[in-house]
Amino acid sequence: MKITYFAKTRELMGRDSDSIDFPTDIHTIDDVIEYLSAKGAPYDVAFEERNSLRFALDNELAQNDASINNISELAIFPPVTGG
Amino acid sequence: MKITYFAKTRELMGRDSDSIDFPTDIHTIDDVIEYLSAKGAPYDVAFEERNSLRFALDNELAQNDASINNISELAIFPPVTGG
Amino acid sequence: MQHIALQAKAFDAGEELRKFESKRLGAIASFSGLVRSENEIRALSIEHHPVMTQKALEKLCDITTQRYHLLGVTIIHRYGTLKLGEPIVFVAAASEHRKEAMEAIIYMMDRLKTDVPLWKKEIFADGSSRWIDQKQSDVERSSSW
Amino acid sequence: MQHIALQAKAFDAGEELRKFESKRLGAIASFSGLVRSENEIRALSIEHHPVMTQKALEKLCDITTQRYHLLGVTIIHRYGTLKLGEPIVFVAAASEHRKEAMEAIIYMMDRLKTDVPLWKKEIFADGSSRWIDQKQSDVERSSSW
Repeated sequence: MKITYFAKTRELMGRDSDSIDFPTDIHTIDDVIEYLSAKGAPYDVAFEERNSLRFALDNELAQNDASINNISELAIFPPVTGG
Repeated sequence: MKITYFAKTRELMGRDSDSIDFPTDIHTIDDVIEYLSAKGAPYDVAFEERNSLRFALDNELAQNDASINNISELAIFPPVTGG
Repeated sequence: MQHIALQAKAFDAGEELRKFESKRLGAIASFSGLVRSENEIRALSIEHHPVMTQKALEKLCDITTQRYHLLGVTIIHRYGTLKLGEPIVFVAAASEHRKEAMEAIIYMMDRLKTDVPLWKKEIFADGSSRWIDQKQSDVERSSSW
Repeated sequence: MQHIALQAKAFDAGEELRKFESKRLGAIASFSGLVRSENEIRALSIEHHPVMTQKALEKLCDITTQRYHLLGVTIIHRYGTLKLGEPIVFVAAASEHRKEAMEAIIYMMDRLKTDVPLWKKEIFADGSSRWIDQKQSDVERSSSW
């Protein structure tokens, strides 16, 4: 699955995106975040403030408990500040 | 005293202004309206809807019970509808 | 910056918006009122008072500036005969934050409807005309501030 | 009429206002947000999402048009690096009566702050930078609608 990062999350990650094949027991966005955070830097730092992360699955906003089944792209970013 | 008319009141009066010397027992705007209405047309028609008349004394908005003492101009007009 | 105009000629809202300038300025809100084809009218005739109208507009600008801590304010109101689609009134407010500028234009338009000596007459296709009555809803909205 | 733009280049608010045209149109309200010299910043950097941001702006236009029975709506939001005083965002709404147009621009700006994927970073004189945090007051205002 492709994972894309935006804004502060992108800067903390030091890159725009990752391409990762997840184990079969990774079902939700929460699972992804936990799995990646356990890998250490830069994930643990970029995902430290879990409540401040927002997500999109294939370009649609999604909650953290949403399933990643059949999803090709997960976007991770902080709360928006436009306008 | 000069009396000026605006908008619908001016049209009902058929003229922009009058110059009238009032008797000494005419003290307030109310007195003026009553005195002129008693003269008949066009005053009685133009001033028929008393609650819909607004006034200004020497270019300052005034209530109907305001004194016309030392005033050189009384403006009479309907409620405003700008904006 | 305060810009007040009572004029017969048309104006350009965009040009007016470009006049605001301040480093502290973060927000500009504006409102334009136009002659609308209601009641099958062909034009609108607007009458003003030669002295009181200008004074009332100035007072409204002062009050609004103080009330909303504005960095700039504009009021333009036209008089004379205006055709369908023509602008009647333009108000704009500049401030640091959006809330003040937005509330200021609502406040100015509400007050304009009741506090400024201006009178509108509808002109119809057959040449007849009718003075517009003040709306009770406008009076209530204005007195709610 | 719906006009939506997500762009790096500057825009002219006045030109955008002139695009509205309808015989029923009686009211146009607009709002411009500009880069303001807060926290001694020198510029603002705005990041967007290549797909989601445009879609979110389109959705916001649709919702606002329906909610306020608009005759026209415009949203322009810029991305990239913007200097002090430059326009960031422009929203405009056209309607028959003033209430709808005015409420529509307030609604759009409130929603923009929470519903559209855009992120602002402050750039300082020494070249350092800081991502702006979402304001709790914006979240509350947006959820109040």
